[in-house]
Amino acid sequence: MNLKIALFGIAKEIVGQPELTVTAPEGQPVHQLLEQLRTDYPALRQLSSLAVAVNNEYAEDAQPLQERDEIALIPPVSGG
Amino acid sequence: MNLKIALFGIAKEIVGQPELTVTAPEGQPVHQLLEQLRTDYPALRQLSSLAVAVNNEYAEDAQPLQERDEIALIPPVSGG
Amino acid sequence: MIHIDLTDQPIDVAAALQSVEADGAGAINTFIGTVRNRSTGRTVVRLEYEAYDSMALHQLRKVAEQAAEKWPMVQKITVVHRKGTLYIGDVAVVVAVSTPHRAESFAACQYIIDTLKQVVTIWKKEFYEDGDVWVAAHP
Amino acid sequence: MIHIDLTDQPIDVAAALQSVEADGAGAINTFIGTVRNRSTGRTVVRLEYEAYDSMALHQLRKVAEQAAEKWPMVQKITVVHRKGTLYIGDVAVVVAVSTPHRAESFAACQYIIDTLKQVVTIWKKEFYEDGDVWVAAHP
Repeated sequence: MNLKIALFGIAKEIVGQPELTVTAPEGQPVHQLLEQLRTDYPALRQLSSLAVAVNNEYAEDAQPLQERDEIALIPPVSGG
Repeated sequence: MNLKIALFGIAKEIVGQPELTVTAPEGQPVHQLLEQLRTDYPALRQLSSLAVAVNNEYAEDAQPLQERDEIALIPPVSGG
Repeated sequence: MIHIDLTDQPIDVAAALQSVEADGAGAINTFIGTVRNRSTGRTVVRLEYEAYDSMALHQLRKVAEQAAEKWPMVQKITVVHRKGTLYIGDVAVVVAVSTPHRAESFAACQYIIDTLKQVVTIWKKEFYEDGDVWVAAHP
Repeated sequence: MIHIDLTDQPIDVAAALQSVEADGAGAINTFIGTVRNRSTGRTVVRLEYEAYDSMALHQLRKVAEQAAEKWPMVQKITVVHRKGTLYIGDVAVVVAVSTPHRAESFAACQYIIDTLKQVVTIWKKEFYEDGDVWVAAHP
């Protein structure tokens, strides 16, 4: 399946574009997507934290991803 | 000496006037003035608290009073 | 740095907020006390605040100074208290505190309103449909 | 009861305050976050806030709902966050909470701003005279 991943803040700067499409096996868990992205973009490893959001909620490491999910990479937030 | 005592809130209502003049021996301590006022106006004994202010500061029980002092009777405050 | 006022006119909340703005202050905490329609189960029609003005102003300033001493990063403090007759929704008191970081703005503002209620010589009389009471006067 | 906004226009603080007024609310606590001229020892020229809008709005509402659940006496909550380019003194965020009694207004307002800073998908880039940094990005 193809996953579209929205990118924000420093993650968008590291990847160099606001959205990324990656090919992954059906139901791939969040932690494997993160590992793949960290391998492709080693600068992501330097961040204080890196989370994945699925449909506007923070996702657990083991959560399986679906092609229809709205997925985003969440570097350390700093609102307020 | 004569002490002029400013009255506020429920103390003013109990005494029935905004200011009271009492005659007292020179250097009378605060607690004796309070006892005298409570004797003259027993309803003052019903209050949750009753303090004396001297020159805009809360006074200790033992503090001696002078004729030139600005004295006030302070029933329980309820600002804010 | 400290601005204190006791007024029989409606309180200008926006002006109070503006008065604590500072380029070094990233955090402003504000407490606004308004007249509620209920008190100890009774329907409130109006309030009257009476003040011992000179002492109230002196004590308000002391409380603000104590806050600035306890939280030295405090930039500016404004406290404005109303007196006279107030109706439901009217603003009775505004406390505004600016600090570089947010935790101190909350702590200092709460200290000021809590201490104000204990020491500042202002008395509130609540008027209900069927009577009136000097608040806190009796146990 | 809960009003949430994320805007690229200047925040109307007075409107935010008015939005939490309620006849049963004697206490309003407000936190205003503004842009400071200094950050970690450097002179700030401007900020840029970037938001993941749909998630930020969803998470802001969740945080406000959590506060209303933890402090059931809460009457109204308004949270407005700015995005885009901000300069020194500009308002970045306003949180306003009304309650019958004051302690809950402080506690709920502080909970909202503290939690907002941990979970809401908004990112701040600080621009100095000699560079820029995504705040909190690196350890």
